[in-house]
Amino acid sequence: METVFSIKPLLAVLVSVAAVPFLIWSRNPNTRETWTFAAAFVKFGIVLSMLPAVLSGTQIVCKVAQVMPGMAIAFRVDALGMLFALVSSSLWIVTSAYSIGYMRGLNEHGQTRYFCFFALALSATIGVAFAANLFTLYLFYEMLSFATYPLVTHHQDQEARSSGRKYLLYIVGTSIGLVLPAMITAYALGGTLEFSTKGFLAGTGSPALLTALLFLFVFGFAKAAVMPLHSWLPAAMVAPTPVSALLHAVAVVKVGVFSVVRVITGVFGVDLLQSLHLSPVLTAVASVTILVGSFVALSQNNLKRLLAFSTIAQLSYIVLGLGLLSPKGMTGGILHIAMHAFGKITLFFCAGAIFVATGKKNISEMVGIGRRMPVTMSAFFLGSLSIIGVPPCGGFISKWYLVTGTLEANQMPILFVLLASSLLNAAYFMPVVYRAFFCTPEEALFENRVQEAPLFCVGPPVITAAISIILLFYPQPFFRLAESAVRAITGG
Amino acid sequence: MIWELDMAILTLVLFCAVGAITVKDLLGAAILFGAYSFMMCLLWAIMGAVDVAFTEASVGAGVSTVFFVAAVFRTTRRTKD
Amino acid sequence: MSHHFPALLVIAPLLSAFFISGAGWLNRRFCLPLAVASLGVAGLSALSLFWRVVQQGPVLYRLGGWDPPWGIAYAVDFLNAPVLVLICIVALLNLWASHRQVEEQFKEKTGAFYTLYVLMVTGLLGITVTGDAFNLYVLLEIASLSGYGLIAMGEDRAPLATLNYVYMGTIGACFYLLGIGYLYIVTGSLNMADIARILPGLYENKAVLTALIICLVGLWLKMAFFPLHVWLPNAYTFAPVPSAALIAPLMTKVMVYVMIRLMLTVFTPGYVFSTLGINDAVVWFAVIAIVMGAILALGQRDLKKMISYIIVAEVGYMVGGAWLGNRAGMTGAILHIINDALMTLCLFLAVAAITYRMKSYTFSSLKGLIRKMPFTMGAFILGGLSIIGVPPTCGFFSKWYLITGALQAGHYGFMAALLFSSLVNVVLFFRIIEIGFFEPFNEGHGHGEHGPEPMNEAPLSILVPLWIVALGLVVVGVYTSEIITHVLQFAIPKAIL
Amino acid sequence: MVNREQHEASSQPMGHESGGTTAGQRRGLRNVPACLLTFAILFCLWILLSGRFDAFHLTLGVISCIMVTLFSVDLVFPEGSLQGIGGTWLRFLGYVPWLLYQIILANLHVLYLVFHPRMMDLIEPEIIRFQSKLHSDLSLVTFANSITLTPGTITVYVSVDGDFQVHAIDKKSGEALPGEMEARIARVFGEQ
Amino acid sequence: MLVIALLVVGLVFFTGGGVGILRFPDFFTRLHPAGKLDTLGSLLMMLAVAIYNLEHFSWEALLTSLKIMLIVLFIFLSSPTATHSIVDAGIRAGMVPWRKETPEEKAE
Amino acid sequence: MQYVFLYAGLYLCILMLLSLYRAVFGPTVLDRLVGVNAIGSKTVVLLILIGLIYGRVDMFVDISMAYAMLNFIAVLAASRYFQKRKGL
Amino acid sequence: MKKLGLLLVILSGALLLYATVDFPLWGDPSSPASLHVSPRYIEKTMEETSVPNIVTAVLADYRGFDTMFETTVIFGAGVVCFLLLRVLGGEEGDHYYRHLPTGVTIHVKGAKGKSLSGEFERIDMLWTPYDLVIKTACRIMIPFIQIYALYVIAHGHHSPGGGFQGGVILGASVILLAISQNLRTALRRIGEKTVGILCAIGVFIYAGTGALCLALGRNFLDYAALASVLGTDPVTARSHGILIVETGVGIAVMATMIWIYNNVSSAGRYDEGL
Amino acid sequence: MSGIVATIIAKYNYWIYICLMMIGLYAMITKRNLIKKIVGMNIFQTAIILFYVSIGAKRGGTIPIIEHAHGGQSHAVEAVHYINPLPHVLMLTAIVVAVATLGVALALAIRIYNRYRTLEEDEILSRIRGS
Repeated sequence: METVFSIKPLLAVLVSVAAVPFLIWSRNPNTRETWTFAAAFVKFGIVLSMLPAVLSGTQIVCKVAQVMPGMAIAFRVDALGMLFALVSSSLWIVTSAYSIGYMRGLNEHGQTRYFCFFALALSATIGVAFAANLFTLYLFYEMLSFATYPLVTHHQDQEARSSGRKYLLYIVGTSIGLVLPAMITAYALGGTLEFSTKGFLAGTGSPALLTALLFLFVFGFAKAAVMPLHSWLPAAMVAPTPVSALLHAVAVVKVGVFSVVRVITGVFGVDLLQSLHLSPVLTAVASVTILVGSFVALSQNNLKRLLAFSTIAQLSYIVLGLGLLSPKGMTGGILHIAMHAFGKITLFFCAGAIFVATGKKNISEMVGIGRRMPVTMSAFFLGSLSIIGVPPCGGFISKWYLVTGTLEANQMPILFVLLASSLLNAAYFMPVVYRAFFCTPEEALFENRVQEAPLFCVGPPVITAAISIILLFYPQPFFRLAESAVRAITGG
Repeated sequence: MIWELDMAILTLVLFCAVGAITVKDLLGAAILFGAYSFMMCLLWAIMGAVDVAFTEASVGAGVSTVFFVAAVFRTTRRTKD
Repeated sequence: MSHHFPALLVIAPLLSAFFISGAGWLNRRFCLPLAVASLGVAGLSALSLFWRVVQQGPVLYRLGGWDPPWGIAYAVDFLNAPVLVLICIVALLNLWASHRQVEEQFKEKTGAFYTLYVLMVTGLLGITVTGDAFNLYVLLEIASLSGYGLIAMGEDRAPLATLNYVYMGTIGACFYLLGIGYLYIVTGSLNMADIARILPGLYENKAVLTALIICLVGLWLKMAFFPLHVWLPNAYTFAPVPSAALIAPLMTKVMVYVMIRLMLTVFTPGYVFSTLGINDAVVWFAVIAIVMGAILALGQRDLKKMISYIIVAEVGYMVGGAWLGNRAGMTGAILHIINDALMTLCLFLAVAAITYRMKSYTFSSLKGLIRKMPFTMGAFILGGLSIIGVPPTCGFFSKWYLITGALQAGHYGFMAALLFSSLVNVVLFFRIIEIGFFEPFNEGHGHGEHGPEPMNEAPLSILVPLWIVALGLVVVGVYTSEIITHVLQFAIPKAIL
Repeated sequence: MVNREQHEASSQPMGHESGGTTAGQRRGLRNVPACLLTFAILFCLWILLSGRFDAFHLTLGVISCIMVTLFSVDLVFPEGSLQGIGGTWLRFLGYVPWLLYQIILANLHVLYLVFHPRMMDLIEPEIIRFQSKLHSDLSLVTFANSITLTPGTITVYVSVDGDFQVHAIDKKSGEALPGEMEARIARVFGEQ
Repeated sequence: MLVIALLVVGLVFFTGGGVGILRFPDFFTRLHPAGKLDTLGSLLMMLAVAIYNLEHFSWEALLTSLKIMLIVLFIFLSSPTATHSIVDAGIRAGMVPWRKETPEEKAE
Repeated sequence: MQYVFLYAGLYLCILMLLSLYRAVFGPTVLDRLVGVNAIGSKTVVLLILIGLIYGRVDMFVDISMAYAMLNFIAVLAASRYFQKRKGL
Repeated sequence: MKKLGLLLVILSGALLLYATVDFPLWGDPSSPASLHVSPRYIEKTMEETSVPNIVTAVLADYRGFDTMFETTVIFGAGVVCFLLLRVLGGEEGDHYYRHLPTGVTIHVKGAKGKSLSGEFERIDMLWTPYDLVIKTACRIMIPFIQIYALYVIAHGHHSPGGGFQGGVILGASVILLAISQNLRTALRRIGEKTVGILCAIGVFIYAGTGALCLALGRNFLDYAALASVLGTDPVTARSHGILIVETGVGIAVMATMIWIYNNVSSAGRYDEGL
Repeated sequence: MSGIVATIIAKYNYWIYICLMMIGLYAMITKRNLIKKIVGMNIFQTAIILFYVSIGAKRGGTIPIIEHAHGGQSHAVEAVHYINPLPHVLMLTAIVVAVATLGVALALAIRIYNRYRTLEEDEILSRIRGS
């Protein structure tokens, strides 16, 4: 595999950090948002510029500093990271637009702070995506944790405060309490932290130790919200919706999952996991999360909390896919990072738009809302289809691959889990949609008059929903990335 | 070194020290501490450490006792133990 | 002249102390420039020494021209060169940051304050640079004595706290002296290297064992190792901020340095780790220290006291790391001396800035501070992150080494304690951030852009050094590898694996 | 009782020398004979202490003596007058043997008391008061100290105008005062 | 011989001082042996030492002996002063000198 | 002759014990002061005796003299206390 | 607490006792301490420094660096006492004056900065008249003590003593002055500022001598470098260097002792004192 | 019998120094009065000085001031004839340190007394809590 040195990954990471001073010193909101957009586009541009090289199988490497012997701050762009970076940087643009609409629509306070930390969070996300070793990954992982804290607690009220506490306790607690020792152990065992396609732990420790290590990692990256370390996610829904949307549907949670993927593939390596017979355990954990998450989502009334539990369940698909250790399953899992992102962000955008337009948060209060906000609710419908995994949306592809993966791995119970989960997804999404559109005029809580949220709020969900649909038919970049990533992992 | 004197004075020093910390009056403690310093000075002279003895004579017996008394004068003599 | 740097290092501040003292009586305006100049000279000497050590290896300076076992020698090697630089930097930065407060607080006694300040730095530098066990004691007393003076000028309760410190500190120093006496009685020498040369024949001697134990207990008292820490929190809390910001970063760390010096150079690792077999016990003590420090820090309601207890926990890190008996642990301990000094300095300077504006440092006075003093709080948070151990701040790396050492030694208790204390630190610092972030907005939850909040930032003379330190945390973190490969790895004898 | 006397004592000009010390110092410096005499005494003392006669140590001695003279000439001679000082010294030397004799007598007496098995019956402490005729400070002090050293008596209190309080251990000791001693001291200091 | 005699006599006086301090009833009376007997005792013993020191006569020995006598002089100057100051302190502290009970008091 | 001095010294030590009794158990502070003063005067002699035993009196004379002076100062300071602070 | 303390004490005592088993015997001429470093001092001091008092030589030359810091410790203690106790400014409150010829005491309330001159003397509430005997006797003794102290400093080479002891005695003589009369009298002779500066000068003489050696091209405190300045051979230069240094120590110690006493005995108010 | 006496002589100094030190330490730990603690502290320090000086003692040695220094004939000075001077030097320093610490501690005690009007630790603490 060809390796190219380039400073681009570093630039991609730093763009949004560099934007922060401009954001702070902007004189008025318009300049500030212009800067945000500029940063978002530049970032996306840089990421995109690396895409052809990555697709052609080249790795882009950038070593920033050697901080300890055998430990460096270094970036490496491979297919997996590229996929994740592409998703998050593209969605940042959309989210920026949405943020403007949402924040202005609600006339929120502290917008400068909001945009700054948003930019920082994005930097961290890209950093995680491009991390060449576990240390760099951990660095940006922590950075992300701290950068998102002010976003989560943006409202600065009692609820935000307690949620913020919970958020930090889970995220930072696990990363320090579980990941750090695991990482150090790995370092002590392997003598390095560099991700490699075969992992670097093979043949270094006793199986029991390695197993323990794996679980330290999987649960330690609590952003992946694997049960029982999931409850920060619903709590974090107190954040403004764009935050929930980008961070808790895309950046934060995906960073968690992405980290798990990295660890499984880059630290342990598929072969090692197979030799350890860890696949069933992983899949079992993921399945439990999927099912329980879905069931809990059924009983939610608050729309954002519903989405949160849905996210919990969906994230475990990815873990599940990886845990299957079969090429198809892994492709599905990795692809699901992208597909779920577009689907779920649409849903969050819609929830936010509803809140902006009507101030409603609960599903029971949304009866008949489809008449008032048809565009939004259509987007919502598309997004839920994607999550459920039904054509014409991108979610279908990833689910399909997952299903084939289970077949490939010959794990029938998992298949049932997937199916049951899809049903459950349908069961908690469809009533929302149904009640929004199909209700008697008496039941409707809204006047039968179209009154959408501001354009900046409505546009983004429409765009993402559209992309979601497009992805079903043209999943090429993501698909190829996922495939090449899997090829690299399995060495096929 | 003159061991007979040495042992005698050592024993005395012990009494002095116990006295200095048990007496229930700070001025008394200061004075006894002075006596303790005298003994120590003797002890060092006995062991041939003339310079140390000299220093202890000037410091321990002279100045530090005066300091103690001055401090007690500026505070109080009362003590509960 | 460059040949004389080891002497100049200590002499420059020492001589300036007398000038400052005189200037204090004659014209107070000269005090600060004199102090800065002398510390600058010391800092330059330290830097050039550091450079020379890195380039050419250890430097020996014979004071009075006498050869070591008879005269006193200064030995600069890989272990103390970085500490020397550290001391100078911390002292200079704090001097810069605190001069306003000093002049406001001490008025006519400014001269005396600066005299003691410089003397304290002299003592610390001397402790670090000296190669003679007894000379170390004298310098230790200089540092402590001036420390007492600096601390006692604080708040209402400072004298009592200081008096307790005096008691404990004196016991500590005396124990150290006694330990040196025990070594002297069996070896007949006071020079560290010379003792180390003689000692291998005496490993079975009970006096050597006792000497080690007594020295350690004495130093533990001085560095506030857990059950012996009782003097520290009050002393640091009630001390005036300018002195606390000097003493807190340096005193305990230099004591840790002395402990490591004793372990590595005087008693030799062979004796300390192999013959003795008290490693585990000490590390368990360290575990208790860390846990208790963290728990006690949780119960505090003001900044300085909280940081003081954090220091207690951090001392546990270093002692534990040094006693793990392997290379990684030792590296971590030495690295943490540097890092912890910087982190503590950062925190204390931030506290200084807060105190300067708010006239208080209780948690309740922090309300809304992130709005009012964003830069100060930013640096404070950075320091906090470093204490927590978040990369790329330097706190992470020393913790990394410590945990690696614990793993290699199979001492999971220590590892758990480290992680536990990191978690507690998260709680501690985010509690403060919460207060600073949330409190005044409780009633408002106001939507809409508020008018420009009244920003009341500390003066630049505090902010600039504060941010230098804060950024230094990151820079030191990033250059950890350089420090280790070029300096620290030579500081640890080959015998330790 | 004592307090009142303190007040009386304060009414005397004895505090005066110390009150005007700065002036006194200047006066002392100008008082060359006093300085020279002080220097001479101190230098003799130095020779006695030093016992080294090489130039180096003698130089040191001269420097030291000058320093001390400058510091404390007015302590030695607060009045600054040297009249009759030589005679006083000679007479004082004559007084010393007598004093020693008295001291030995007194000590034997106290010794007898100490070892007497029925000591408690013999002693009869009391404070006696008398008025002395002496008036210069130095003579008063000499007298007071002599009293303290001799027969079972200790000076408790002296006022500047010669009002003595003496603690006597038994009747016999107290009776002798002021007696012969005062007369001798008066003779020594020329205060007939 | 003279030396030993002086020493012994000196010691006797010292003994008197020591015993006197213990036996006398109050501190005013105790001062008598302490102040006087010790002074004379030290005079005698110092004298003994000075004479002994002159056994092998040399200038240095003479000087040393003179120094010893200087000490004696000093003691003679300081000891009564110290004694006086203690007594003075006692009076000011309000201590009443011990008095023997008069026959009338005994009768009561 | 050395032995004579030695035993004289030892005897002085015993006498010091007597004074020490007064110093430690003296009912009032002034009694202690008397005791300590007595100890001081014995010490001065004892130092000279030690010098004789070492055969280097000339060295010990200095200490002894310093001793006599400073003992005096200490006693003076202690008794001065009572002049300013009334009462025991 | 008491029991715990006792236990602690017994434990550490036991530890220390345990170690004494392996100590060389008391006064053993063949103990390591007597064999390793010290013989060289004893045998070479005379020829290397021409100072018969080995302790002085080792103190001020071989281990002169220790001693410099020892003096600095004392200096530091003086500064600390000043810093802690001295009450500067605040001269408000009640003043008492005594009319010298008549002894009438005047009480002035809230007299700030005002002072009665001439025949009045500033006193305290606690004022007591001088004791004639003590005052006169001390007056005569003080010069004697001082010359003795200077003798001790100057003859540190040949007999026990040296800068430190002499300095303490010198300081004690001034303290004696303050005790026998009052603090104000002593302060009039040697004022606060003088003391403070003397203190610094004393230590500075020490460190400055060392620095001079450094400037003359030898190591710090290598008095042999002074040979060129003093015009003597290096050995004598060492001896003289020791004397200079001892003088510095003496000045510093004297000043510090006075300083500490002044502050402690008057609790920093510099009134009548003890 | 003589053996026992010899042992006692040989170690008596060390035992007593330990006793003294422990007395000082005990006073510092258990006494509640600040100045009492300072007295204990000084006893403690002096005990250590005693220990050091005991190290220096040498049987058959005279005080470490060279005899007949200027006697003209320069006979060799032998180490066995003089007591070990090094501990003395060290202890001079230690005494100085002790008196310096004493000064500082007393100054502190006076300040505390000025503030709380008592020197008893428990009373001070209760006063702090009370106010």
